[in-house]
Amino acid sequence: MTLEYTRADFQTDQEVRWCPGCGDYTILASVQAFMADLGLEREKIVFVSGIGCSSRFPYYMNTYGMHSIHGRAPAIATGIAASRPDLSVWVVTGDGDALSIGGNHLIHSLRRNVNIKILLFNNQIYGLTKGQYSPTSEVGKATKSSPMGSIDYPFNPVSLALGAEASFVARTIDMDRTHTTEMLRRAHEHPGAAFMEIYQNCNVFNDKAFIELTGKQERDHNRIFLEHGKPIVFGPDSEKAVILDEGRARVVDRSEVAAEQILVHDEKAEDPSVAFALSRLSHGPHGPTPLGVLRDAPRTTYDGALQHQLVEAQAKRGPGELDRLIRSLGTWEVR
Amino acid sequence: MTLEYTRADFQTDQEVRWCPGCGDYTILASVQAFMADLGLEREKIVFVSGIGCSSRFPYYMNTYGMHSIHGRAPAIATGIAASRPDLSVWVVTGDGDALSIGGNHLIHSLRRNVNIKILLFNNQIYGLTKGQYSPTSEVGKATKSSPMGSIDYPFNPVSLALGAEASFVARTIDMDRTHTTEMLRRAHEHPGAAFMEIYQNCNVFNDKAFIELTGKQERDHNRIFLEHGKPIVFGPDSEKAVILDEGRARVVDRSEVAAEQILVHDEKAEDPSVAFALSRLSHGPHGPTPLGVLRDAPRTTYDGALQHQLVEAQAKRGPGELDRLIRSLGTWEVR
Amino acid sequence: MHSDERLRETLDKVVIRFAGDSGDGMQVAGNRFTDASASFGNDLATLPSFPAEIRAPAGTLPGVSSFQVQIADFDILTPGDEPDVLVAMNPAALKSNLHDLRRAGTIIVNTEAFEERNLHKAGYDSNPLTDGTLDGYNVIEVPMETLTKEAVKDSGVSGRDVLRSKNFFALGLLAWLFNRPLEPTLQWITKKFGKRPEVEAANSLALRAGYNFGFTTEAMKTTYEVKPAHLAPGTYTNITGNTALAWGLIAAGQCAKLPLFYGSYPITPASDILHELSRHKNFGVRTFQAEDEIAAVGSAIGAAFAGNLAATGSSGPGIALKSEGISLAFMMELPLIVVNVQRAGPSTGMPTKPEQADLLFSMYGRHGESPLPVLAISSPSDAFLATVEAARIALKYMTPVILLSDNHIANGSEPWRLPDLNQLPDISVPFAAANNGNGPFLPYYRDPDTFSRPWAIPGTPGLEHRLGGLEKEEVTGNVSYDEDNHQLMTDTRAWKVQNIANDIPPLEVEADEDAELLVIGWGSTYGSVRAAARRVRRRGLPLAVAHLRYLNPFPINLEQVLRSYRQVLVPELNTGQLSRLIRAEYLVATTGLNKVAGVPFRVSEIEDKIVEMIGS
Amino acid sequence: MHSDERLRETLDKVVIRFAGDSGDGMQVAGNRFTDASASFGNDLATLPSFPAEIRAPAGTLPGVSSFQVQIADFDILTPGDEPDVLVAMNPAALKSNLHDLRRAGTIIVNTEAFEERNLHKAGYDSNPLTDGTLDGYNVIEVPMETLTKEAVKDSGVSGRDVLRSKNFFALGLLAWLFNRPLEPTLQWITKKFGKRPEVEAANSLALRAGYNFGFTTEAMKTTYEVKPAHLAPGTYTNITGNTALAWGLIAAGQCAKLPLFYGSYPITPASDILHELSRHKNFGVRTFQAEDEIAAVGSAIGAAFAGNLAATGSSGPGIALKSEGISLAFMMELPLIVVNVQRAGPSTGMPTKPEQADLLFSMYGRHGESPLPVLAISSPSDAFLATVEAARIALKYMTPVILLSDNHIANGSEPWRLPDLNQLPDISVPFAAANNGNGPFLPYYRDPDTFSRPWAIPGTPGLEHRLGGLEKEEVTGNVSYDEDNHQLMTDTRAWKVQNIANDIPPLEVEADEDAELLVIGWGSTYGSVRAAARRVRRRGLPLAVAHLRYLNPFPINLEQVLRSYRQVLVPELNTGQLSRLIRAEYLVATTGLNKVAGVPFRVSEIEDKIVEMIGS
Ligand SMILES: Cc1ncc(C[n+]2csc(CCOP(=O)(O)OP(=O)(O)O)c2C)c(N)n1
Ligand SMILES: Cc1ncc(C[n+]2csc(CCOP(=O)(O)OP(=O)(O)O)c2C)c(N)n1
Ligand code: SF4
Ligand code: SF4
Ligand SMILES: [Mg+2]
Ligand SMILES: [Mg+2]
Repeated sequence: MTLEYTRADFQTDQEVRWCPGCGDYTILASVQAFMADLGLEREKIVFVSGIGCSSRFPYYMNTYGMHSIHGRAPAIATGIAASRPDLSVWVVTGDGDALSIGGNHLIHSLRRNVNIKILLFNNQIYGLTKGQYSPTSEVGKATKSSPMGSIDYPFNPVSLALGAEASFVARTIDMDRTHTTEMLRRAHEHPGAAFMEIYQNCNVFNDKAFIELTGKQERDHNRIFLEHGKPIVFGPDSEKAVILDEGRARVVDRSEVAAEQILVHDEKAEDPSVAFALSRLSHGPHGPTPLGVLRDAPRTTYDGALQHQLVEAQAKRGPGELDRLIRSLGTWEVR
Repeated sequence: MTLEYTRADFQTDQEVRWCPGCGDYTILASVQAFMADLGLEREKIVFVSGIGCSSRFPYYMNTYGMHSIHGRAPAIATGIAASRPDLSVWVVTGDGDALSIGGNHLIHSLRRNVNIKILLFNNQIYGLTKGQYSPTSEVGKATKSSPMGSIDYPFNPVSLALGAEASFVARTIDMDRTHTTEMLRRAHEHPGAAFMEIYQNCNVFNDKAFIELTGKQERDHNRIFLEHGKPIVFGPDSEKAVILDEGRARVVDRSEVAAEQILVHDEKAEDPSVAFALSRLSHGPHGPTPLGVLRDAPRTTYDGALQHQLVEAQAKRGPGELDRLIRSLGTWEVR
Repeated sequence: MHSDERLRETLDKVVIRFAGDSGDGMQVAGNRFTDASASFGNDLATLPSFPAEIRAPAGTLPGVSSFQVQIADFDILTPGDEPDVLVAMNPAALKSNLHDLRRAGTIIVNTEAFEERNLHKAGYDSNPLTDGTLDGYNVIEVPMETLTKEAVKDSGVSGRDVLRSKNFFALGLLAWLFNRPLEPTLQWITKKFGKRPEVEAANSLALRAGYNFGFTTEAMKTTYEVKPAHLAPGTYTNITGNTALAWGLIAAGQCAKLPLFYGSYPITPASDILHELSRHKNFGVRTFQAEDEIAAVGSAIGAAFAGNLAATGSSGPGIALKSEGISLAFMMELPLIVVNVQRAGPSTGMPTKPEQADLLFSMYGRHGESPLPVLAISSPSDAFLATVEAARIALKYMTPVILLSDNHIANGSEPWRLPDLNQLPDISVPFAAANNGNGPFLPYYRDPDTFSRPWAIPGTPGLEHRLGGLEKEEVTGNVSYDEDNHQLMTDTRAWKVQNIANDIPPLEVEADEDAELLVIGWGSTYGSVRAAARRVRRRGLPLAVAHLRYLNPFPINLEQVLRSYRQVLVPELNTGQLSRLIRAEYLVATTGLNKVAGVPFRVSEIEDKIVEMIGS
Repeated sequence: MHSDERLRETLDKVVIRFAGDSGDGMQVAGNRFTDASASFGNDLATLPSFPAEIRAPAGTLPGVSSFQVQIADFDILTPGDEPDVLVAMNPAALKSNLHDLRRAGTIIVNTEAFEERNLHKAGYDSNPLTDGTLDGYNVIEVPMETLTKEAVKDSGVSGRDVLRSKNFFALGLLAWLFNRPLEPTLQWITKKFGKRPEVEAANSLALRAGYNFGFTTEAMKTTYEVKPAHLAPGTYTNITGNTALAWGLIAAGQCAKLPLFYGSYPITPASDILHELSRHKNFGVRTFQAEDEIAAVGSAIGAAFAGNLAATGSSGPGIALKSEGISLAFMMELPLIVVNVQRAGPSTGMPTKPEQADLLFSMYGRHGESPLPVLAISSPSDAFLATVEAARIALKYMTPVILLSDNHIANGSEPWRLPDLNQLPDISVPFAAANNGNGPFLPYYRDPDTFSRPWAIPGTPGLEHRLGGLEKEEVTGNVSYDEDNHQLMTDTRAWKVQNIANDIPPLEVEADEDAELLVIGWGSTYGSVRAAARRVRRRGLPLAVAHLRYLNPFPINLEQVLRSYRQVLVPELNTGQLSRLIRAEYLVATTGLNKVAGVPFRVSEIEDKIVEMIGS
């Protein structure tokens, strides 16, 4: 059933409490508008988050929701999705929440391919705890807990997700509401776990971390929008291209290479190798950075398989009967 | 200082308690012999493990050791390595210990590049708890906890490690002591975190999981030994080769391709894309499976960087003086 | 078959322990003996003892596996303190079990295992069969390997596999010695090995050969008989605590008309609950083997939010990891059953051994003020109804509930008189269906009686709401940092749990008229306490006995009960945790009988203590 | 500068609260006022209050940030119950703080913030400045924005940034009102903003303008003076609990002659310890920001094994996650300091609010029998020595130690008389250097006095050994499943901790001769309890007061102290946790004064309770 909703239907009576200028506002607007547009019954939608600025999100979504504990949202969402295939389950998380304390649940929910949609708001900082470096902060970053610069080499969330057998991986950026909306739709349509990294500006503790992708000057030079079946070209005049060079993705001047040499994006590839190679184009992000759906290769979902086993078990053995169960180990009578 | 040791010097007075025929015995023998050969002072070596059959390992190594708690060995080893750069710190762990409960510490120690050597005994089962499926068990595996077959899609540990920014990734197999020894040496020589997957047969709960790599019939057809700088060929008569086909690794008949088409293994590549592509050749393992060093690309180590900051801080500000410290916020006198 | 003219002595009870190498099939032998005795009509109780978590090399002390069973013609309460009969399949089995045997007890030894190598592995310098070690015992030497080989030679089984049947040889011998019927075992063999006829044949042949060996040899002068017990009429099955608990969860799901969700990560000794539940998908049971205990409790919280009867189970180290999640469920006031099958701690401790040292941890193992209902199971068969009761409380009061079991209950077994399923309570609670407010739904608008908040599950139109771990405003459930609200919510949550005292039965006391001593226990000490009490009474000493199912809140009459006796004895397999709770709550002096040795109380330990106290 | 001829009243103490939007710089203003008062010689205590964890929109109630300081001419103990003066920078600040102000108190308002939009955001229907809300208060209306703009117009700062200096305007006004010198603040401004001369100029100009505004306007009839306090002679600094604790760790490392390792994961309100320590790498301090709290405690365990003074810190939810690791450290008997900066729970609770609800969690928050020493810090400056003492116990007894702080201590500040560093104890313990056995090294061969096991660190030849979480055999440390050994080790571990009672000072009691009531507290209630006691004594009522630094083991004289009084009052910011411990341990009746509202006690609450009890 598709319903007529407006964005307001997805707003709650709770005052939105992020710093003025925070990228979270933009993402919230995109998600609310997307949901209104999608027309899924509001009561069938669940937003689960952990702890962090980003994780306040559920309070502002007029759906079912849970602002849980730090890092555990994917595990909680797994319990919901595995037992309620009728629901649309979304996880909102941050780079600390998902990649630091919650890293294990993230990679396991991806490999299991549980039908949850994970929105990782990556601001490359711990916002809520007032600005320590995170697992996506760049080496050398000076923060409260790293006054001499961070010495932790950061994750590339897309690489990590691909290494963890994710069946859907996408990346977008807070400011680009159209693209964000498109990615949300794609995540929604993908059956199974969808991992979506959203670059999100924290203007208080890590302002302009994504300036290369958002700055008026830089952005057109650095946003590589991937489109399935299309050669990967970018730049203000589409003058740049991506090729595979001995298995590695490389940015070249389009003029330097033959048209056939340009990598044609295949998000459906079962083998994630090329998606992985693309993810290595940029770390941080610095310079040209792929945005869009890197991978969308459906396979059996966890909840689907579980449901299937329940049905099969019932078909084979009939619905469970308690009376038979408690006698199943053999009985004797005392008179 | 290199010392003269024999294998016996690394044995303890504790009776080794694995099931007869367990692959752990072979690995233990390889490690003890390797250590004796290496000649590092015994007291400079620390083995840290979690919980599992494999994790009993430290009890049998006459070095410093800790049989810690389930999944946490990489974190504990990080504390040792980060504070004691003079030690050689090894982690012994299982597929449950490292990839299930300990997944988060594993990926973080890899990305940080802490100078620890992680030996993951992968038997694709929970041995100690008597045979439940693990995060590396194949889909459909019937175990005590999955009587209708596991519905969890498994990790490929090498892919996961590469996705987690590992600077050294290798794979070997328990039965091949020579290769295991070589890999141990390489792990030891690599500055920083080394991740080494060892296929290990659990003859009680998951016998013959690696038969394709160990069976007399099959093994030569399926073991792809990687060597740096060499074209990747394998098979009883080296009749098979690996090529890159649009960024994906593919096995071909050597006769079908030109010699230059064969992929030349480059373990030093800074970009892990090709190593990742190689890791996708087999999942499980089934069919031709790469063994050897997939990646050995050193970068700054965590402990090195930390040490550097301590030295730099002292150089800049002099050794800490408590008296100055407690006055550093401004003082006043009361008389 | 019937016995020959040798002496046939009637006993009221006997304790038998099968001991051998982990590969010797002692658990099977013990279980078969148990089942045969059960269907014969004895009362019984069993205590298996596995080697510690890791497999030990064959023939060594850590490799010994044993199974103890007590059978009796009256209702017994424990697997017995001291075996009357020990079956020792090898030197290690003899060595590690001999000290438990009663004086002048019977030992059946597999003589052929007593050769040099095995003696050495067991740490014997000389052969105990010949060096006088066994003087004073009634030793029956049996060359079991030769006899088994001989017996099965036509079965089709060959090579080393032949010896695998020797546990059935031993079992046959015991069957003869105790006049047990062979049929149930033969049937079981057919059922179990029917698909491998040679194995079926070998085991059957060995069983009969053992029986016949007893019949024909002169080794034993007497056979024994334990008559059927006068148990309450009904249908019985023999059940372990883990199985009963798993079935209790399934039953609770049915009583609550909810699908069951069990999120868990394997751990000794709780794994079997996961195993058992995973076999019953046709009941709509969903099991989720999580990546760790944090995810296990997380998944269960999600499932509870989504409208399942949600449970999670583990043992000490895993429960520790669940602490933060349980605290979240407590704050969100979601129903959740948390099973803790206690094992000996701290840390990894002794995973295969029982202990009761997680009571205070259950009470206080969470940060902040977070009181939870805590229930304890007292015996294997008790696990079924105790679990249903835990579910009832969780659902009615919208709260996590801690359900305590332990290694002794989990793996021990006893006959269970099957309950009348029609008598199981209806524990269903309606989901919220209509908005209870004028504006948005009010998730913390409480029921005036139970103080429970409504359970509105996703999919219900108009009741969209958000829960979370931050302090909630009363009624609305919005985030609140208000001082008075925090005080109110803290008090309300505490009061809600305290109020459950009005919804549970008062503590029953089995008291003699002039009793001055109360013995009060909880959990798996039930059997040994009752058995000790029986013995004390047989001595003509008066006492009162009570057993707590509810550790939080306590039954409302507990204080009055405690104050009715001059002395209060609290036997516990810990350093005095229930004692501390009682003392803190009521300022009543208690005497602890405490043991932290990874083994249950011997009945005599409790008996002696009671007698000592009454005498004093 | 000196005051004009208007009234100059001398006060013995005054409580001032600065309140404004989080962006208004109230913490800076408060801290500057504090420092100026400190260097003037007043005693003081502060209580900052931050908005809840998330940034709230400007002008709203949740966005209010405040800073309270009490200054006095005698030694005070708390930041005060009721402010005498409230600086309210906007309507939200007024609304959320007005109810705390003492009757007829002074309110300094920034009138220009009281316009429609802000009033609405704060939830005011009409303007409180004009609708009578403030009747009975002494309201001083200041058009702070215009005045600040005017003042800084030549500074070089322009646009919206101009208004950023208005906190200095307010501060200048307060400086005039309380006759505080401007110099310390001016110096601080130069030091802090020297690199941005226009900001330096703006802030200095605003400060002076505020002062001059007071001087020239007719708004205030009286100025006040709080004379220097007669504090013990010495050098003082103003310090928060988190900083003192961090310094205490550094000091402990030096006293122990060990490098310090601190493994932690950020969490409110413990993060600042990590921040502070990470700044002092020149002391050889290694900080490790772990991926989670489990890794944090894990890394610290590794560091302890490797021979560091190892510590880990967190707050409730994070401590819950550390539970399993602490249990391992307990079993391996490694020295480890576990800092718990308590915040209001359960679950995420109210992260920025104080509470004392983790005492029982500290005692029993681990599976199995795992008693640990527990120490509590009683005030910000106390954190320094308390931490050194925690380290002493950890090292001497080879055990994890729980060190309790809370939000109130962590962020509150007070003057700290710098200790004589030469008087700090030598807490070093020698590493094991020689083999203590004939065969392999014996890691559980204990010291006969302390029952500590030897600390042999990697790198020491010949002492190679393995530790782990399985039960250990006494002496050898080998894995053991032996019954008697488990009992022995359980008892030994308990005894080792219990024995620390002989190595700590007896509880000091400040008792009046005919006192019949004992007030006993722990942790951050120290100040309010003492202040209440003072007031009660001023009424001529006798009482006894004691404060526990050691919660486990208790000081040996505690029982005798408790039994010396007819009544025992235990004020706690929880539902009665210390009470439960005392009752369970000694069967002594206690009366609890309990508050779980996320705020400290008001002195008057304790005073009233004492008076009520004495009267009864
Ligand atoms: C168990 C636990 N540990 C630590 C914290 C403190 N904490 C809350 S959010 C957070 C990190 C937030 O960073 P991120 O996930 O990137 O979210 P952001 O605020 O940047 O959106 C931390 C460390 C906590 N709430 N719970
Ligand atoms: C916190 C915790 N959870 C669960 C367990 C139980 N447990 C011990 S080992 C293990 C899995 C072992 O599997 P693996 O790491 O693959 O080791 P293997 O035995 O196969 O070598 C589990 C689940 C435990 N000891 N601690
Ligand atoms: S701290 Fe950063 S991420 Fe958090 S609300 Fe403010 S701007 Fe957004
Ligand atoms: S259970 Fe498997 S892994 Fe464990 S010791 Fe036995 S054979 Fe080895
Ligand atoms: Mg972030
Ligand atoms: Mg394994």
